[in-house]
Amino acid sequence: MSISILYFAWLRERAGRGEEVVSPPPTVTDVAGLIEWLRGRGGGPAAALSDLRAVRIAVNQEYATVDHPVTAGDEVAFFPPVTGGGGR
Amino acid sequence: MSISILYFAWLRERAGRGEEVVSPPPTVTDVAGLIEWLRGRGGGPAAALSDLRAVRIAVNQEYATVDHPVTAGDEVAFFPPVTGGGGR
Amino acid sequence: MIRVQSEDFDIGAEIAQFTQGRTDVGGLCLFVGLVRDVVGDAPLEALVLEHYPQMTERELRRIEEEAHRRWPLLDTLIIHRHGRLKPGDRIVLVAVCSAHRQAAFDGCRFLIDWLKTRAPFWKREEAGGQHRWVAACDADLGIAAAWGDAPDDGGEARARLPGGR
Amino acid sequence: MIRVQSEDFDIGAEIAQFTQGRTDVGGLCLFVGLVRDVVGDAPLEALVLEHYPQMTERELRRIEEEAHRRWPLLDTLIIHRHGRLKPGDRIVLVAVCSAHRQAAFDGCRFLIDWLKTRAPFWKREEAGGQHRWVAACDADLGIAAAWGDAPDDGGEARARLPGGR
Repeated sequence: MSISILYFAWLRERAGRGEEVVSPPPTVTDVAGLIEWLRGRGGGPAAALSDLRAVRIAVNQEYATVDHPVTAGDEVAFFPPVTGGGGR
Repeated sequence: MSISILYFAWLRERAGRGEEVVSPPPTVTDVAGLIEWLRGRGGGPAAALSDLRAVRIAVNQEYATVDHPVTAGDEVAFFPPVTGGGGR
Repeated sequence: MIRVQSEDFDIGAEIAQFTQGRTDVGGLCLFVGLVRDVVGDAPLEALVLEHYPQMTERELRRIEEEAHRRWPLLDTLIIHRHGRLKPGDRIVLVAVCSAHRQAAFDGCRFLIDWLKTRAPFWKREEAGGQHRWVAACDADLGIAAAWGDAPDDGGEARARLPGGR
Repeated sequence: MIRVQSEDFDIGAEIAQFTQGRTDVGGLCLFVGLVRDVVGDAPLEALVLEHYPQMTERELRRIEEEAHRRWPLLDTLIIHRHGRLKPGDRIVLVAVCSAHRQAAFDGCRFLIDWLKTRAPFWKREEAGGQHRWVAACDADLGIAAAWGDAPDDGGEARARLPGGR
Protein backbone atom coordinates (compact mmCIF):
# COMPACT_ATOMS: atom_id res chain seq x y z
CA MET A 1 0.00 0.00 0.00
CA SER A 2 1.08 3.58 -0.56
CA ILE A 3 0.79 6.27 2.13
CA SER A 4 1.67 9.97 1.90
CA ILE A 5 3.69 11.25 4.82
CA LEU A 6 4.01 14.95 5.62
CA TYR A 7 6.46 16.55 8.07
CA PHE A 8 6.15 20.11 9.33
CA ALA A 9 8.28 22.64 11.21
CA TRP A 10 11.27 21.10 13.03
CA LEU A 11 10.09 17.60 12.15
CA ARG A 12 10.41 18.55 8.48
CA GLU A 13 13.93 19.88 9.08
CA ARG A 14 14.98 16.83 11.03
CA ALA A 15 13.37 14.45 8.52
CA GLY A 16 15.20 16.27 5.73
CA ARG A 17 12.01 16.31 3.69
CA GLY A 18 8.53 17.84 3.77
CA GLU A 19 6.76 14.90 2.23
CA GLU A 20 7.28 11.43 0.87
CA VAL A 21 5.19 8.54 -0.36
CA VAL A 22 5.99 5.28 1.40
CA SER A 23 4.89 1.67 0.89
CA PRO A 24 5.05 -0.14 4.23
CA PRO A 25 4.23 -3.87 4.42
CA PRO A 26 0.63 -4.98 5.08
CA THR A 27 1.52 -5.65 8.72
CA VAL A 28 1.39 -1.87 9.22
CA THR A 29 -2.26 -1.21 10.04
CA ASP A 30 -2.17 1.84 12.30
CA VAL A 31 -0.11 4.97 12.98
CA ALA A 32 1.88 3.23 15.72
CA GLY A 33 2.91 0.54 13.25
CA LEU A 34 3.77 3.16 10.67
CA ILE A 35 6.00 5.02 13.13
CA GLU A 36 7.75 1.75 14.08
CA TRP A 37 8.31 0.99 10.41
CA LEU A 38 9.63 4.52 9.68
CA ARG A 39 12.00 4.27 12.64
CA GLY A 40 13.24 0.92 11.42
CA ARG A 41 13.94 2.39 8.00
CA GLY A 42 16.41 4.87 9.57
CA GLY A 43 17.61 8.22 8.21
CA GLY A 44 16.01 11.66 8.74
CA PRO A 45 12.44 10.50 9.38
CA ALA A 46 13.65 8.04 12.02
CA ALA A 47 15.51 10.90 13.73
CA ALA A 48 12.47 13.17 13.51
CA LEU A 49 10.29 10.48 15.11
CA SER A 50 12.82 9.32 17.69
CA ASP A 51 11.23 11.34 20.48
CA LEU A 52 7.47 11.61 20.24
CA ARG A 53 6.92 13.84 23.25
CA ALA A 54 6.28 16.93 21.14
CA VAL A 55 4.86 15.19 18.08
CA ARG A 56 1.25 15.55 16.98
CA ILE A 57 -0.40 13.43 14.30
CA ALA A 58 -3.07 14.04 11.68
CA VAL A 59 -4.55 11.37 9.43
CA ASN A 60 -6.26 12.78 6.35
CA GLN A 61 -6.11 16.31 7.84
CA GLU A 62 -7.77 15.28 11.10
CA TYR A 63 -6.01 15.15 14.46
CA ALA A 64 -5.42 11.50 15.36
CA THR A 65 -3.75 9.30 17.93
CA VAL A 66 -1.27 6.47 17.26
CA ASP A 67 -4.03 3.86 17.40
CA HIS A 68 -5.69 5.43 14.34
CA PRO A 69 -5.82 2.95 11.43
CA VAL A 70 -3.91 3.69 8.24
CA THR A 71 -4.84 2.31 4.86
CA ALA A 72 -3.69 2.78 1.29
CA GLY A 73 -4.07 6.35 0.03
CA ASP A 74 -4.06 7.92 3.50
CA GLU A 75 -2.21 11.15 4.23
CA VAL A 76 -0.39 11.01 7.58
CA ALA A 77 1.18 14.19 8.94
CA PHE A 78 3.68 14.58 11.80
CA PHE A 79 4.21 17.97 13.38
CA PRO A 80 4.89 19.74 16.67
CA PRO A 81 2.10 21.34 18.75
CA VAL A 82 0.78 24.33 16.82
CA THR A 83 1.92 27.90 17.48
CA GLY A 84 -0.13 30.10 15.16
CA GLY A 85 -2.10 33.20 16.00
CA GLY A 86 -0.49 36.13 17.70
CA GLY A 87 -0.39 38.08 20.91
CA ARG A 88 0.84 35.36 23.21
CA MET B 1 -25.03 82.21 46.33
CA SER B 2 -25.27 81.24 42.70
CA ILE B 3 -25.30 77.64 41.52
CA SER B 4 -25.42 76.33 37.96
CA ILE B 5 -27.93 73.54 37.46
CA LEU B 6 -27.82 71.23 34.45
CA TYR B 7 -30.53 68.78 33.37
CA PHE B 8 -29.98 65.99 30.85
CA ALA B 9 -32.10 63.57 28.79
CA TRP B 10 -35.69 63.21 30.05
CA LEU B 11 -34.93 65.37 33.08
CA ARG B 12 -34.05 68.18 30.68
CA GLU B 13 -37.31 67.66 28.79
CA ARG B 14 -39.36 67.51 31.97
CA ALA B 15 -37.56 70.52 33.47
CA GLY B 16 -38.22 72.46 30.28
CA ARG B 17 -34.60 73.66 30.30
CA GLY B 18 -31.09 72.30 29.96
CA GLU B 19 -29.50 74.69 32.39
CA GLU B 20 -30.20 77.53 34.72
CA VAL B 21 -28.38 79.55 37.33
CA VAL B 22 -30.18 79.63 40.68
CA SER B 23 -29.61 81.51 43.93
CA PRO B 24 -30.99 79.47 46.79
CA PRO B 25 -30.92 80.87 50.35
CA PRO B 26 -27.88 80.16 52.57
CA THR B 27 -29.85 77.41 54.36
CA VAL B 28 -29.22 75.25 51.28
CA THR B 29 -25.89 73.59 52.05
CA ASP B 30 -26.09 70.24 50.28
CA VAL B 31 -27.68 68.58 47.24
CA ALA B 32 -30.60 67.32 49.31
CA GLY B 33 -31.36 70.89 50.39
CA LEU B 34 -31.01 72.11 46.83
CA ILE B 35 -33.50 69.49 45.58
CA GLU B 36 -35.95 70.47 48.33
CA TRP B 37 -35.60 74.10 47.38
CA LEU B 38 -36.04 73.39 43.64
CA ARG B 39 -39.15 71.32 44.40
CA GLY B 40 -40.56 74.11 46.50
CA ARG B 41 -40.03 76.56 43.63
CA GLY B 42 -42.37 74.47 41.42
CA GLY B 43 -42.55 74.36 37.62
CA GLY B 44 -40.60 72.06 35.28
CA PRO B 45 -37.59 71.43 37.52
CA ALA B 46 -39.87 70.44 40.40
CA ALA B 47 -41.65 67.98 38.07
CA ALA B 48 -38.30 66.60 36.85
CA LEU B 49 -37.13 66.04 40.41
CA SER B 50 -40.44 64.76 41.79
CA ASP B 51 -39.37 61.12 41.57
CA LEU B 52 -35.69 60.56 42.27
CA ARG B 53 -35.63 56.80 41.69
CA ALA B 54 -33.93 57.14 38.31
CA VAL B 55 -32.02 60.36 39.00
CA ARG B 56 -28.25 60.53 39.22
CA ILE B 57 -26.30 63.53 40.45
CA ALA B 58 -22.96 65.09 39.62
CA VAL B 59 -21.39 68.02 41.47
CA ASN B 60 -18.67 69.75 39.47
CA GLN B 61 -18.61 66.89 36.94
CA GLU B 62 -18.13 64.20 39.58
CA TYR B 63 -20.75 61.64 40.58
CA ALA B 64 -22.19 62.61 43.95
CA THR B 65 -24.86 61.67 46.45
CA VAL B 66 -27.50 63.95 47.98
CA ASP B 67 -25.38 64.54 51.06
CA HIS B 68 -22.69 66.21 48.94
CA PRO B 69 -22.19 69.87 49.96
CA VAL B 70 -22.98 72.66 47.51
CA THR B 71 -21.40 76.07 47.61
CA ALA B 72 -21.42 79.19 45.45
CA GLY B 73 -20.09 78.58 41.97
CA ASP B 74 -20.80 74.84 41.97
CA GLU B 75 -22.21 73.08 38.94
CA VAL B 76 -24.87 70.53 39.91
CA ALA B 77 -26.18 68.15 37.22
CA PHE B 78 -29.27 65.93 37.34
CA PHE B 79 -29.63 63.08 34.86
CA PRO B 80 -30.89 59.52 34.43
CA PRO B 81 -28.55 56.49 34.64
CA VAL B 82 -26.27 56.61 31.63
CA THR B 83 -26.91 54.61 28.45
CA GLY B 84 -23.95 55.27 26.16
CA GLY B 85 -21.79 52.79 24.33
CA GLY B 86 -23.30 50.23 22.01
CA GLY B 87 -23.92 46.56 21.56
CA ARG B 88 -26.19 46.03 24.53
CA MET C 1 -6.53 58.85 23.95
CA ILE C 2 -10.10 60.12 24.22
CA ARG C 3 -12.27 61.70 21.53
CA VAL C 4 -15.90 62.75 21.76
CA GLN C 5 -17.31 63.97 18.47
CA SER C 6 -20.43 64.15 16.34
CA GLU C 7 -18.60 63.14 13.15
CA ASP C 8 -18.19 59.55 12.06
CA PHE C 9 -14.77 57.87 12.35
CA ASP C 10 -12.87 55.62 9.96
CA ILE C 11 -11.96 52.38 11.74
CA GLY C 12 -9.08 51.60 9.37
CA ALA C 13 -7.55 55.06 9.66
CA GLU C 14 -7.92 55.10 13.44
CA ILE C 15 -6.29 51.69 13.84
CA ALA C 16 -3.50 52.54 11.40
CA GLN C 17 -2.68 55.65 13.43
CA PHE C 18 -3.11 53.83 16.73
CA THR C 19 -0.42 51.26 15.98
CA GLN C 20 1.67 53.43 13.60
CA GLY C 21 5.36 52.66 13.84
CA ARG C 22 4.98 50.36 16.83
CA THR C 23 6.70 46.99 16.86
CA ASP C 24 6.06 46.16 20.51
CA VAL C 25 2.38 45.30 20.06
CA GLY C 26 1.50 41.61 20.17
CA GLY C 27 -2.26 41.99 20.25
CA LEU C 28 -4.79 44.64 19.36
CA CYS C 29 -8.38 44.31 20.50
CA LEU C 30 -11.06 46.56 19.11
CA PHE C 31 -14.74 46.94 19.86
CA VAL C 32 -17.15 48.98 17.76
CA GLY C 33 -20.73 49.59 18.87
CA LEU C 34 -23.25 50.26 16.11
CA VAL C 35 -26.84 51.45 15.86
CA ARG C 36 -29.21 48.53 15.33
CA ASP C 37 -32.22 48.86 13.06
CA VAL C 38 -34.94 47.55 15.35
CA VAL C 39 -36.35 48.65 18.70
CA GLY C 40 -38.53 45.86 20.04
CA ASP C 41 -40.71 45.23 17.00
CA ALA C 42 -40.55 48.68 15.42
CA PRO C 43 -37.95 49.80 12.90
CA LEU C 44 -35.67 52.45 14.38
CA GLU C 45 -35.60 55.76 12.53
CA ALA C 46 -32.86 57.48 14.48
CA LEU C 47 -30.86 57.34 17.67
CA VAL C 48 -29.98 60.63 19.33
CA LEU C 49 -27.06 60.66 21.75
CA GLU C 50 -26.95 63.45 24.30
CA HIS C 51 -24.00 63.92 26.62
CA TYR C 52 -22.49 66.15 29.32
CA PRO C 53 -19.32 67.34 27.60
CA GLN C 54 -17.02 68.38 30.45
CA MET C 55 -17.94 65.39 32.56
CA THR C 56 -17.73 62.95 29.63
CA GLU C 57 -14.09 63.77 28.97
CA ARG C 58 -13.25 63.50 32.63
CA GLU C 59 -15.02 60.17 33.13
CA LEU C 60 -13.57 58.64 29.99
CA ARG C 61 -10.08 59.66 31.04
CA ARG C 62 -10.66 58.13 34.46
CA ILE C 63 -11.90 54.86 32.92
CA GLU C 64 -8.85 54.79 30.66
CA GLU C 65 -6.52 55.36 33.63
CA GLU C 66 -8.20 52.56 35.54
CA ALA C 67 -7.65 50.15 32.63
CA HIS C 68 -3.96 51.08 32.49
CA ARG C 69 -3.70 50.55 36.24
CA ARG C 70 -5.17 47.04 35.96
CA TRP C 71 -3.42 45.64 32.86
CA PRO C 72 -0.09 46.16 31.08
CA LEU C 73 -1.55 48.08 28.15
CA LEU C 74 0.61 49.86 25.61
CA ASP C 75 -2.10 52.24 24.48
CA THR C 76 -5.85 52.78 24.59
CA LEU C 77 -8.24 54.71 22.38
CA ILE C 78 -11.86 55.65 23.00
CA ILE C 79 -13.94 57.50 20.40
CA HIS C 80 -17.58 58.16 21.26
CA ARG C 81 -20.03 59.98 19.04
CA HIS C 82 -22.95 62.19 20.03
CA GLY C 83 -25.81 63.67 18.05
CA ARG C 84 -28.24 62.10 15.61
CA LEU C 85 -27.36 58.64 14.26
CA LYS C 86 -29.05 56.25 11.83
CA PRO C 87 -29.25 52.44 11.81
CA GLY C 88 -25.87 50.99 10.85
CA ASP C 89 -23.96 54.06 12.09
CA ARG C 90 -20.98 53.65 14.38
CA ILE C 91 -21.51 54.90 17.95
CA VAL C 92 -18.33 54.05 19.80
CA LEU C 93 -14.87 52.63 19.19
CA VAL C 94 -12.68 51.20 21.93
CA ALA C 95 -9.21 49.94 21.04
CA VAL C 96 -6.48 48.51 23.24
CA CYS C 97 -3.04 47.29 22.33
CA SER C 98 -0.73 45.25 24.50
CA ALA C 99 2.21 42.90 24.17
CA HIS C 100 -0.21 40.05 25.03
CA ARG C 101 -3.68 39.20 23.84
CA GLN C 102 -5.20 38.48 27.26
CA ALA C 103 -4.51 42.00 28.48
CA ALA C 104 -5.77 43.46 25.18
CA PHE C 105 -9.08 41.58 25.43
CA ASP C 106 -9.55 42.23 29.13
CA GLY C 107 -8.68 45.91 28.81
CA CYS C 108 -10.97 46.44 25.84
CA ARG C 109 -13.93 44.73 27.44
CA PHE C 110 -13.37 46.56 30.70
CA LEU C 111 -13.35 49.93 28.90
CA ILE C 112 -16.66 49.35 27.14
CA ASP C 113 -18.30 47.80 30.22
CA TRP C 114 -17.33 50.70 32.47
CA LEU C 115 -18.04 53.28 29.80
CA LYS C 116 -21.61 52.01 29.53
CA THR C 117 -22.26 52.53 33.23
CA ARG C 118 -20.10 55.61 33.89
CA ALA C 119 -19.76 57.91 30.90
CA PRO C 120 -22.57 60.49 30.84
CA PHE C 121 -24.26 59.69 27.54
CA TRP C 122 -27.98 59.16 27.06
CA LYS C 123 -29.71 57.54 24.11
CA ARG C 124 -33.08 58.58 22.71
CA GLU C 125 -34.69 56.24 20.21
CA GLU C 126 -37.03 57.50 17.50
CA ALA C 127 -39.33 54.84 16.11
CA GLY C 128 -42.89 54.91 14.75
CA GLY C 129 -43.02 58.70 15.02
CA GLN C 130 -42.40 58.57 18.76
CA HIS C 131 -39.34 59.06 20.87
CA ARG C 132 -38.27 57.22 23.95
CA TRP C 133 -35.27 57.60 26.25
CA VAL C 134 -33.47 54.30 26.57
CA ALA C 135 -33.54 52.94 30.12
CA ALA C 136 -30.29 51.85 31.69
CA CYS C 137 -29.82 48.13 31.58
CA ASP C 138 -29.52 46.30 34.90
CA ALA C 139 -27.46 43.63 33.15
CA ASP C 140 -24.89 46.27 32.19
CA LEU C 141 -24.54 47.33 35.82
CA GLY C 142 -23.95 43.71 36.79
CA ILE C 143 -21.41 43.28 34.01
CA ALA C 144 -19.49 46.39 35.09
CA ALA C 145 -19.66 45.38 38.75
CA ALA C 146 -18.18 41.98 37.90
CA TRP C 147 -14.85 43.71 37.19
CA GLY C 148 -14.63 44.45 40.91
CA ASP C 149 -14.27 47.83 42.65
CA ALA C 150 -17.40 48.78 40.74
CA PRO C 151 -17.52 52.50 40.06
CA ASP C 152 -20.24 54.31 41.93
CA ASP C 153 -22.59 56.62 40.06
CA GLY C 154 -24.11 57.66 43.38
CA GLY C 155 -26.97 55.22 43.00
CA GLU C 156 -30.63 56.04 43.40
CA ALA C 157 -30.89 59.61 44.61
CA ARG C 158 -34.17 58.98 46.42
CA ALA C 159 -32.69 56.34 48.69
CA ARG C 160 -30.24 58.87 50.06
CA LEU C 161 -32.57 61.82 50.38
CA PRO C 162 -33.55 62.56 53.99
CA GLY C 163 -36.96 60.95 54.48
CA GLY C 164 -36.43 58.76 51.45
CA ARG C 165 -38.56 60.95 49.21
CA MET D 1 -15.37 33.44 6.35
CA ILE D 2 -11.85 32.00 6.32
CA ARG D 3 -8.78 33.25 4.48
CA VAL D 4 -5.23 31.95 4.65
CA GLN D 5 -2.78 34.03 2.67
CA SER D 6 0.78 35.27 2.51
CA GLU D 7 -0.24 38.85 1.61
CA ASP D 8 -0.96 41.50 4.20
CA PHE D 9 -4.54 42.58 4.84
CA ASP D 10 -6.08 46.02 5.32
CA ILE D 11 -7.99 46.11 8.61
CA GLY D 12 -10.20 49.03 7.55
CA ALA D 13 -11.12 47.47 4.21
CA GLU D 14 -11.80 44.08 5.80
CA ILE D 15 -14.05 45.55 8.48
CA ALA D 16 -15.86 47.77 5.98
CA GLN D 17 -16.65 44.74 3.87
CA PHE D 18 -17.47 42.60 6.88
CA THR D 19 -20.25 44.89 8.10
CA GLN D 20 -21.19 46.35 4.68
CA GLY D 21 -24.90 47.12 4.41
CA ARG D 22 -25.76 45.50 7.73
CA THR D 23 -27.99 47.31 10.21
CA ASP D 24 -28.51 44.38 12.57
CA VAL D 25 -25.06 44.53 14.16
CA GLY D 26 -24.90 45.95 17.68
CA GLY D 27 -21.29 45.07 18.42
CA LEU D 28 -18.20 44.21 16.43
CA CYS D 29 -15.18 42.73 18.17
CA LEU D 30 -11.87 42.46 16.40
CA PHE D 31 -8.53 40.99 17.37
CA VAL D 32 -5.32 41.48 15.42
CA GLY D 33 -2.14 39.61 16.32
CA LEU D 34 1.13 41.30 15.33
CA VAL D 35 4.80 40.36 15.18
CA ARG D 36 6.67 41.73 18.19
CA ASP D 37 10.19 43.05 17.82
CA VAL D 38 11.91 41.20 20.63
CA VAL D 39 12.51 37.53 21.41
CA GLY D 40 13.71 37.22 24.96
CA ASP D 41 16.51 39.81 24.91
CA ALA D 42 17.41 39.66 21.21
CA PRO D 43 15.83 41.78 18.50
CA LEU D 44 13.71 39.68 16.16
CA GLU D 45 14.72 39.82 12.52
CA ALA D 46 11.91 37.78 11.04
CA LEU D 47 9.11 35.41 11.88
CA VAL D 48 8.39 32.61 9.43
CA LEU D 49 4.98 30.99 9.55
CA GLU D 50 4.65 27.52 8.10
CA HIS D 51 1.29 25.77 7.80
CA TYR D 52 -0.50 22.67 6.54
CA PRO D 53 -2.80 24.17 3.92
CA GLN D 54 -5.58 21.59 3.50
CA MET D 55 -5.81 20.96 7.22
CA THR D 56 -5.62 24.65 8.12
CA GLU D 57 -8.75 25.49 6.13
CA ARG D 58 -10.59 22.55 7.60
CA GLU D 59 -9.64 23.33 11.21
CA LEU D 60 -10.41 27.03 10.89
CA ARG D 61 -13.83 26.23 9.43
CA ARG D 62 -14.49 23.86 12.31
CA ILE D 63 -13.46 26.47 14.89
CA GLU D 64 -15.73 28.99 13.21
CA GLU D 65 -18.66 26.55 13.24
CA GLU D 66 -18.07 25.86 16.91
CA ALA D 67 -18.21 29.59 17.70
CA HIS D 68 -21.50 29.93 15.82
CA ARG D 69 -22.86 26.94 17.70
CA ARG D 70 -22.01 28.55 21.06
CA TRP D 71 -23.05 32.17 20.57
CA PRO D 72 -25.62 34.07 18.49
CA LEU D 73 -23.10 35.50 16.04
CA LEU D 74 -24.15 37.30 12.88
CA ASP D 75 -20.84 36.74 11.10
CA THR D 76 -17.23 35.76 11.71
CA LEU D 77 -14.03 36.39 9.80
CA ILE D 78 -10.62 34.79 10.22
CA ILE D 79 -7.62 35.86 8.15
CA HIS D 80 -4.29 34.19 8.91
CA ARG D 81 -1.05 34.87 7.12
CA HIS D 82 1.81 32.49 6.41
CA GLY D 83 5.34 33.07 5.11
CA ARG D 84 8.02 35.49 6.20
CA LEU D 85 6.97 38.41 8.41
CA LYS D 86 8.82 41.32 9.99
CA PRO D 87 8.35 43.04 13.37
CA GLY D 88 5.17 45.12 13.30
CA ASP D 89 3.56 42.96 10.61
CA ARG D 90 0.04 41.68 11.06
CA ILE D 91 -0.24 37.89 11.52
CA VAL D 92 -3.90 37.21 12.13
CA LEU D 93 -7.23 38.97 12.17
CA VAL D 94 -10.31 37.61 13.90
CA ALA D 95 -13.57 39.56 13.70
CA VAL D 96 -17.00 38.77 15.07
CA CYS D 97 -20.22 40.71 14.83
CA SER D 98 -23.34 40.13 16.84
CA ALA D 99 -26.44 41.98 17.96
CA HIS D 100 -24.89 42.11 21.43
CA ARG D 101 -21.42 42.95 22.68
CA GLN D 102 -21.04 40.03 25.10
CA ALA D 103 -21.43 37.47 22.30
CA ALA D 104 -19.09 39.47 20.06
CA PHE D 105 -16.35 39.55 22.72
CA ASP D 106 -16.80 35.92 23.75
CA GLY D 107 -16.91 34.67 20.17
CA CYS D 108 -13.83 36.64 19.15
CA ARG D 109 -11.77 35.52 22.10
CA PHE D 110 -12.87 31.93 21.66
CA LEU D 111 -11.82 31.98 17.99
CA ILE D 112 -8.30 33.21 18.70
CA ASP D 113 -7.88 30.93 21.74
CA TRP D 114 -8.92 27.82 19.85
CA LEU D 115 -7.06 28.85 16.72
CA LYS D 116 -3.83 29.05 18.70
CA THR D 117 -4.14 25.46 19.90
CA ARG D 118 -5.83 23.84 16.88
CA ALA D 119 -4.93 25.50 13.58
CA PRO D 120 -1.80 23.87 12.09
CA PHE D 121 0.56 26.86 11.94
CA TRP D 122 4.12 26.87 13.25
CA LYS D 123 6.29 29.89 13.96
CA ARG D 124 10.04 30.06 13.42
CA GLU D 125 11.84 33.03 14.89
CA GLU D 126 15.01 34.43 13.38
CA ALA D 127 17.12 36.46 15.79
CA GLY D 128 20.86 37.00 16.14
CA GLY D 129 21.56 35.04 12.96
CA GLN D 130 19.94 31.92 14.41
CA HIS D 131 16.55 30.39 13.99
CA ARG D 132 14.37 28.69 16.53
CA TRP D 133 10.96 27.03 16.30
CA VAL D 134 8.59 28.57 18.82
CA ALA D 135 7.46 26.06 21.42
CA ALA D 136 3.76 25.73 22.12
CA CYS D 137 2.69 27.58 25.20
CA ASP D 138 1.16 25.57 28.03
CA ALA D 139 -0.76 28.66 29.10
CA ASP D 140 -2.46 28.75 25.68
CA LEU D 141 -3.60 25.15 26.11
CA GLY D 142 -5.05 26.03 29.49
CA ILE D 143 -6.77 29.10 28.07
CA ALA D 144 -8.33 27.08 25.25
CA ALA D 145 -9.36 24.32 27.63
CA ALA D 146 -11.11 26.86 29.85
CA TRP D 147 -13.76 27.28 27.13
CA GLY D 148 -14.87 23.71 27.89
CA ASP D 149 -15.10 20.74 25.53
CA ALA D 150 -11.47 21.44 24.74
CA PRO D 151 -10.56 20.29 21.29
CA ASP D 152 -8.15 17.39 21.24
CA ASP D 153 -5.01 17.59 19.13
CA GLY D 154 -4.31 13.93 19.96
CA GLY D 155 -1.93 14.87 22.73
CA GLU D 156 1.57 13.55 23.21
CA ALA D 157 2.10 10.81 20.62
CA ARG D 158 4.60 8.94 22.80
CA ALA D 159 2.13 8.45 25.62
CA ARG D 160 -0.14 6.50 23.30
CA LEU D 161 2.47 4.50 21.48
CA PRO D 162 2.56 0.84 22.55
CA GLY D 163 5.37 0.54 25.10
CA GLY D 164 5.31 4.31 25.68
CA ARG D 165 8.35 4.93 23.51
